[in-house]
Amino acid sequence: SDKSSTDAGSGNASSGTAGDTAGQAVATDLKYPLSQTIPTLDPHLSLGGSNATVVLNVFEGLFAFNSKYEPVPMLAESYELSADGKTYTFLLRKGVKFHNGKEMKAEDVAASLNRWKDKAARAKSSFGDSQFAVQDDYTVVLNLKNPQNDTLAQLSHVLNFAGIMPKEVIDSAAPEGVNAYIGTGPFKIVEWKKDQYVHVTKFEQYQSLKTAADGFSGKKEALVNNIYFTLATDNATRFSSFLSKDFPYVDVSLDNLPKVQNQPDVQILKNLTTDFNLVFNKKSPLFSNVKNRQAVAAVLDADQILLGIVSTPDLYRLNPSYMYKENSKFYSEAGKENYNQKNPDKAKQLLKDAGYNGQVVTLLTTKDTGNFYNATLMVKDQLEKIGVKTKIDIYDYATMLTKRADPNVWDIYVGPFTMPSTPSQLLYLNPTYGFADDAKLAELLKKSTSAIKPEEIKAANDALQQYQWEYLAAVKIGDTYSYSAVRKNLTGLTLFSGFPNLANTKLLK
Amino acid sequence: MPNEQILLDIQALRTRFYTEAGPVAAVDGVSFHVNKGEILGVVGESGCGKSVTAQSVLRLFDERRTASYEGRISYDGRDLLGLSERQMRDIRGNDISMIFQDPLSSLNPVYTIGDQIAETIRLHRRTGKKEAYRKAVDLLRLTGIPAPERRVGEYPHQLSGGMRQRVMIAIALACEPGLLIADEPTTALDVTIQAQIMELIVSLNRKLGMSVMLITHDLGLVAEVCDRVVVMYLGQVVETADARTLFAKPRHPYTIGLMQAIPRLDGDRSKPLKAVEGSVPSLHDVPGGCRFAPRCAYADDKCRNDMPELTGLKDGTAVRCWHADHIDGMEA
Amino acid sequence: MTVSGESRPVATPLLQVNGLKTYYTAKQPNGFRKAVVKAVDDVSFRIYEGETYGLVGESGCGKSTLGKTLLRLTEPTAGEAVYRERDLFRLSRSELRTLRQELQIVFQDPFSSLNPRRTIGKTLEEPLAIHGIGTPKERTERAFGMLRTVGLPAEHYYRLPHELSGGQRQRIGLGRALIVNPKIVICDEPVSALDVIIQSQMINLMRQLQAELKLTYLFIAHDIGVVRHISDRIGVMYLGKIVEEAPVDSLFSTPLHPYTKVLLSAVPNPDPVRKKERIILQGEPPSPLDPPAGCTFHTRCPYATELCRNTPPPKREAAPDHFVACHLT
Amino acid sequence: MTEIASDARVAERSTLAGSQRRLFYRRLLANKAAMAGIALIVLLAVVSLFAPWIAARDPQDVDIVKRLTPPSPGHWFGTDNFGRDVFSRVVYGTKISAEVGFAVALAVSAFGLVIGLYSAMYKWLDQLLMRFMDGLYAFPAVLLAIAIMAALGPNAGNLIVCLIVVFVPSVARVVRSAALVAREQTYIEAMRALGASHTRIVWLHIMPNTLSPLIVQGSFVFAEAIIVEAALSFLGAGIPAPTPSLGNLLSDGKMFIYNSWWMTLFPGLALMVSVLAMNLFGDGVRDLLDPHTRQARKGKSRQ
Amino acid sequence: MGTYIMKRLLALLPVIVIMSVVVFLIIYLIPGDPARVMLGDGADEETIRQLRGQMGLDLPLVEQYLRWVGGALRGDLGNSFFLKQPVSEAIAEHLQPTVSLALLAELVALAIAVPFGIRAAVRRGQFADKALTAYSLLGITIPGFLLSLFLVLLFAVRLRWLPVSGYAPLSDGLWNFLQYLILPAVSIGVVISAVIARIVRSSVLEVLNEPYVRTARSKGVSERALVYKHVLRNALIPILTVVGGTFGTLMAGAAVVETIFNIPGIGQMLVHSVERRDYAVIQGLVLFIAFVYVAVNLIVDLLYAAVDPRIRLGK
Ligand SMILES: Nc1ncnc2c1ncn2[C@@H]1O[C@H](COP(=O)(O)OP(=O)(O)OP(=O)(O)O)[C@@H](O)[C@H]1O
Ligand SMILES: Nc1ncnc2c1ncn2[C@@H]1O[C@H](COP(=O)(O)OP(=O)(O)OP(=O)(O)O)[C@@H](O)[C@H]1O
Ligand SMILES: [Mg+2]
Ligand SMILES: [Mg+2]
Repeated sequence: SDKSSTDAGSGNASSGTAGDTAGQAVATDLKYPLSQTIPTLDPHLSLGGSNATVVLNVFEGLFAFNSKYEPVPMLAESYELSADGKTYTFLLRKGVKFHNGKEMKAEDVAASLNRWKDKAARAKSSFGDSQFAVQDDYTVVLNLKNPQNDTLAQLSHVLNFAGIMPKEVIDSAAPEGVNAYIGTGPFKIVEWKKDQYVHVTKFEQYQSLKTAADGFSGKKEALVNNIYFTLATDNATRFSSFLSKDFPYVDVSLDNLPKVQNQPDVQILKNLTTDFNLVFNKKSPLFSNVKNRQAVAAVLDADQILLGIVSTPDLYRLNPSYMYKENSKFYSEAGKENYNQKNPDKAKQLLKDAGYNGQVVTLLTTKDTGNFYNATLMVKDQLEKIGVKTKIDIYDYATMLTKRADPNVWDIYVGPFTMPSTPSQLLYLNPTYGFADDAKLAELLKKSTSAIKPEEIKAANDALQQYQWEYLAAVKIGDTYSYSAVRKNLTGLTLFSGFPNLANTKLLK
Repeated sequence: MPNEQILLDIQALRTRFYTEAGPVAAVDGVSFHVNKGEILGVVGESGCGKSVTAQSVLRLFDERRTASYEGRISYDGRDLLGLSERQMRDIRGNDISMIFQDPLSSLNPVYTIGDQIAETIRLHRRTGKKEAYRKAVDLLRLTGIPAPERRVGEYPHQLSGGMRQRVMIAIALACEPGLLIADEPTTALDVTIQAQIMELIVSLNRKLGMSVMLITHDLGLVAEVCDRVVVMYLGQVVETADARTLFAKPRHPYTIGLMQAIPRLDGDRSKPLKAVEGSVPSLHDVPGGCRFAPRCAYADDKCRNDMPELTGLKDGTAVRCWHADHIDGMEA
Repeated sequence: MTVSGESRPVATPLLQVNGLKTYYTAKQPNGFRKAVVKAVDDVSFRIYEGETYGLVGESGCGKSTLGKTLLRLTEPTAGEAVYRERDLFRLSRSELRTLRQELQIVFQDPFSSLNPRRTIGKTLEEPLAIHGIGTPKERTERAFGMLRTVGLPAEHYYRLPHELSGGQRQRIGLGRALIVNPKIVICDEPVSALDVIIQSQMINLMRQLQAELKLTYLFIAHDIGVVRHISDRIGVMYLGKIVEEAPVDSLFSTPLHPYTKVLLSAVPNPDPVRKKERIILQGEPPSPLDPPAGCTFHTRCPYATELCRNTPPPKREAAPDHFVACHLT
Repeated sequence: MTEIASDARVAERSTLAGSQRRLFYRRLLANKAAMAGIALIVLLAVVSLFAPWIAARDPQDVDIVKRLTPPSPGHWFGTDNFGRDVFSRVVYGTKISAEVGFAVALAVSAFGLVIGLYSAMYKWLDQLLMRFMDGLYAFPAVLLAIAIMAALGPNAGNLIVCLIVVFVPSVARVVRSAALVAREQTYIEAMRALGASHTRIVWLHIMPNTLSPLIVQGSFVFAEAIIVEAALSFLGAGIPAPTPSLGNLLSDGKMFIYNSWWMTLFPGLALMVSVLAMNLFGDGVRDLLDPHTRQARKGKSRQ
Repeated sequence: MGTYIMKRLLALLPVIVIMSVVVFLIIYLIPGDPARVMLGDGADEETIRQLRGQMGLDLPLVEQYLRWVGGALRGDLGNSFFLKQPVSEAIAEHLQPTVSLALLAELVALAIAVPFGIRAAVRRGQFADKALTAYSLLGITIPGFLLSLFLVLLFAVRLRWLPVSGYAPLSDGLWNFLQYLILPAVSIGVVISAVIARIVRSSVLEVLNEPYVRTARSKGVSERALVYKHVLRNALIPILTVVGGTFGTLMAGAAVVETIFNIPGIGQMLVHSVERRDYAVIQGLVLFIAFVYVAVNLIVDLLYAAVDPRIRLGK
């Protein structure tokens, strides 16, 4: 809608290019805002948000996403997949140095990935007991029980990131995380002042790929010497700091947008950030009955809910698929007739059939972060319009997490989900998250990940999504964007689902 | 008539307070004078306006908000009511100083007594700190405080009541004032201490020639130390006289009542005390006519309707009573 | 005066106090050691029915403590107080409660001794309510009656204390004590706060009521003139001890203790012609925290000897009914 | 001296009491602050009682199409980001905040009164209770709020419990110190001399003396409870949304403060008015009670 | 004096015992699990269980408490899993910013409140008095975030006089240190000054009626010296009490302002620790706050004695 903003439908947004500024004086230090506290910098435990902002610039995996969510080799030179799709052989790049100066070898990779696989729920459910094994110094082998078409995506995904660390670090790790943060990325950690800032500095011995930079893949060159990831939890403070040129980048709320929108030295970026889903508690008395779930799906008006979340039509899009459109491998429109139905009559009928008689539906949410609450409020409103009694239980984030793990205290949870890239990463298809308990669903999920050929994948994925729209583990609501602002003297910044790739980023004076 | 002898001359002083229920004249047309070197006693029942008169002399009430003064107060020929606040400050503590009834609450609890004495000296005399302190010690010695060098550094609460009152006197004497107003200086003290303090005041009056206006309701005290006496009732002077004359022949019925109310050591115990009946009316509800009429045994219609003036008699006594001539105070 | 000193029958006393001691423990100013204030130290005396026993002494000598101890408002440290054959200090709570009707007190401060928020009527009725005497209507009647007795107009029933003058309040204080028909009234400086005219009214009233109601007073004051006027016998207190005790006339005609002499000479005489010789005491009263050894008065006594400094003087009967504790008499 | 209570004199009773009352009213009327406070409290009471009639719309009615519209005849105070009518939300928010404030002030006064009175009366109890109060006082309110809300469930009732715990220590202290002063008054000793029971002394004679500081402190707690609720709303531990408390409205408004100022301004004003009302009232009460005590003091200095 | 201080500190023991039990019970009551927070949304249940075991959360409550008390008695408040450092060390680190901020805020508050309150008292009922009423009401009601926002926009964004947020320790130079603290100190100071100014007003009014003020006036003391020398010092005790109280409250109560201005202080630490259920830190902080509270009271009492010679400690 506005010319100054760069629409990055792909989930990527970039500011300027690094090339056209040669000759200008550059700053050596950069301050980058963090909006939430960081519990840990252990990449395997990292949960997105502020963690990923730092972690993705310090650690690297065997693969990395490009802007189209395609896994591209990063620390892997190449890989081979056996014909049965069960054995992956990863060849590692040679001469890659850890921040401690040691060269990365297969033993490091195997140790890292085996630990990661145990820590990340999504990896565990994909790989089960399969182990990454050292074949020789530069070769790691993974033997799977079944084919897993999401293997590379899992290795690239930014949450519970499969970063490679030295074996010693892995071996000495405690349950609460590794004791040293040593990766292979273009920046190395100098100091982590808890709850204040993370100071990283250019890693001089970084071995960059020569391929073009794209998303988190390709060439990475540290163009600033120091980055201070600075915690500023207050919206207004972050924004004021941007206005006073303290931060060259900031997330911009709708309310703040006009203040930066037409500034000549500010570029507005629009990032695809999250998709919203309504998750049922399939063990709750009400929503163990699929009819009730269908009733909810029938009444939802996605436009209104999304508008309620972001307050402007510019910042959302409808999307019937559990995957982003950009994710060509898994995007599917199967079952879309059940999306955004806006059909109260049908809903009422379904409720009647299911024997609903005024039980209170508990909506679990938090106001601490994200737009959980806005979305929940809109859903509540729509449910009440068809005569469903509702109650919103708001807790702080920590309490909310614990409550959500308890099947007895909630019915519906509406929340944002960060960048699913394969169906196996959809938390709500997981029995622990919303307590889905359906053999067919599990079967279809398995099929969709074990298919190998693109047509098979497509067919399996269509079937999975079709069934989900009937089983309704969750209801997809839509995708949302957010604005951020970048000073034009900050060039080459790449944002991927809101996470910055600060390599190749240059700050002009 | 300008008189060499007169130090303080109060003419028709009227001090009004702004209260919630309207303005009240706590002092209403008071006239009397203090001669040089004399001790003048001001007596009267509680609430009759003794303290207000005294504080009006120094203009201690806040004229912006609390009170207004009318009439004339001249000190050594200067009209005090016409002075500016700054000029008035030079008078206070310097020409006229005052000591109050309650020695504990009248001293600032957070400063040493030395500080408080020295402060007065330095306000009115150009002296250094050390000098002022030395003077403070001298003053304490003068008032008979033992070991003044040690006491000077102590705080009021460390002293007994009698000593505190001595400190008050030392402060008052700091600048050798011409007039000392002592507002019930011994009421809060024990009889034995009371005697010590009065002894001190009298000796200072003798030694320094300083005039004293002694406010009290203890007629016994007045009889012992005062040269002349002013008797007040409900904001007015009802009688002024030479002390001997007053005690020998009180004229005003109120003065008579006052004298009879005191249990004398030589009085007859078997008879009840002679007490004036009733109590002082409120200032908001002042009787027309003679103010004492409602409680007066001699009152007639004239008394109830017309206010008598303070009239001078031959022996220098002045009385505010229609029946002054035919009342013999000691008859009762 | 109902019963004069001389015509007193040899009857048993109404109240007999023997060896009463009341000590307070106070923290010492500088440290943590507890110090003992001997506020009342071995005091014995008797009060006979219908008489007024006056107690004088300077501030802090223990007069109020003595009064309060008799009423058990302060617990005694030792001694006994026999009232109608019962030791007041050994009564149980409930016995004490009933006996309280017979022993009442009037306080010095007319301003803080009445609850500023309760009307006069309520204040007067309260003692009756506490002891469950009469119906509410009867209590109201008695309150009106008591107002009349103490010489106040009935309209005062509806007033609050701050609407009364000091003298009027003190009458209420007296009324509150009298409404339960006490035998003994302890008057703790009931007129000290009043000015002379009101004071004389009050003294007259108290004497009149004593005659009408057959009261016995323990009258505490520091003004020896007042005490003389109302008392039959007088005790002079100094630093927790009674130093001299005698019928009024005897005490005034022949004071024996030096302190009594000082007290008598300190009273100003309203007669400018007959100025009298004053004994002016030097020095300050000693602290009860640290009383002098020997005779407690020796530090200020003009006649003190070595004996006085070392040995506490015993109490002895110098003349009939005239007791004194001094080595020099 | 022994006048007889004639009927005429007794009849003065009504006129006397009447003139007393008239004097009180005169003083009250002359006290502009107290009058303004009372007027505002009446306004608050009216708003609270008649909220459903004053607010034309349901404060929770979402109309997303009309979101963030500025004040207009249809929506006097504009709408919020969900298209809810800000006027209705402010009306209900004021009602709820006032209710919370009132409930807290009342309960805190009651607890504070009992605790304060009895710790002033008994030394051993004093040690126990005051140490406990010290602990509570030092306890961080945020932690307490999150704990209570999370443990007992997020609702207004539990928030009130939390605020009560937060404020009881300060009120108990005020009552205690007033009671300690009262306890030393001679008339309390007089009551003991008369054989009055402790209960009688505490409740009939000491308690009334603590009332005026208690009222002042209570009105302060009322105001402070509203403010603390607002602060807790920022941390997500206030009255749980979507219930429109003033705190919730303010924390919603913060997100849109530049462009939709009405979302902050009106609840902010409502907050100020509520707090102002109680502060003025408290000050007024103190002033009203003041002349009385001053009179008594002046009298005393006369002795 | 020394014994007095010891005694006061000993009196702290029961408070601490009560607080520690209460805080343990509360932690037991609050849902939420540090392991889950640390490991996040996508965490594996097995890992969560392991981590809980590591954190000692699977032990019975009483045992957890006794362990902790055992440590605390030896001066060991435990370690934070999130901060990866001993709790006492973490508290020490966050102390300087908070104490500096609190001191500066009190300074700002006093600088406003004392002259203002005195003027209002002396000019009772006149303009200054009414202005004070208005000011204090505004100060009490204005939401802290609004004031901070306004100050930041004006002084940091528009005028560029001061940085928006952050903190520099005193070792970085005085101006560096101050520039970060000025705005937050003003935001807090204004609110506190509203409270203090009222106390100043009322206690000065009270003292103005004292007889010794009349004595001073009768000595010829000027109005100014009267108020600043004779009245203020006597009026100081209630003022000190309030200052001490607000100072104690600021220890944990400045969380909002600390967050807005990004000051790594105790308040922010507490909020973060509660958010992520960092039990060791919460317990340590609560104890610490109680201690500070008592210490501040003690200091206030010592100041009482310094201000007023009548007050003797130990009584
Ligand atoms: N500031 C004031 N405002 C209003 N009325 C006052 C003020 N000061 C004194 N009064 C009134 O003026 C009258 C005279 O008071 P004053 O203090 O002069 O009496 P007094 O003769 O000194 O009595 P006492 O012997 O009790 O000291 C009293 O009725 C008193 O109430
Ligand atoms: N509760 C108490 N605790 C400690 N010491 C006390 C207590 N009450 C009184 N005292 C001390 O006991 C001594 C006697 O006090 P008391 O009040 O009996 O004296 P008093 O003769 O009535 O004096 P006054 O004439 O001033 O009323 C004084 O030194 C006083 O300080
Ligand atoms: Mg006077
Ligand atoms: Mg006494």
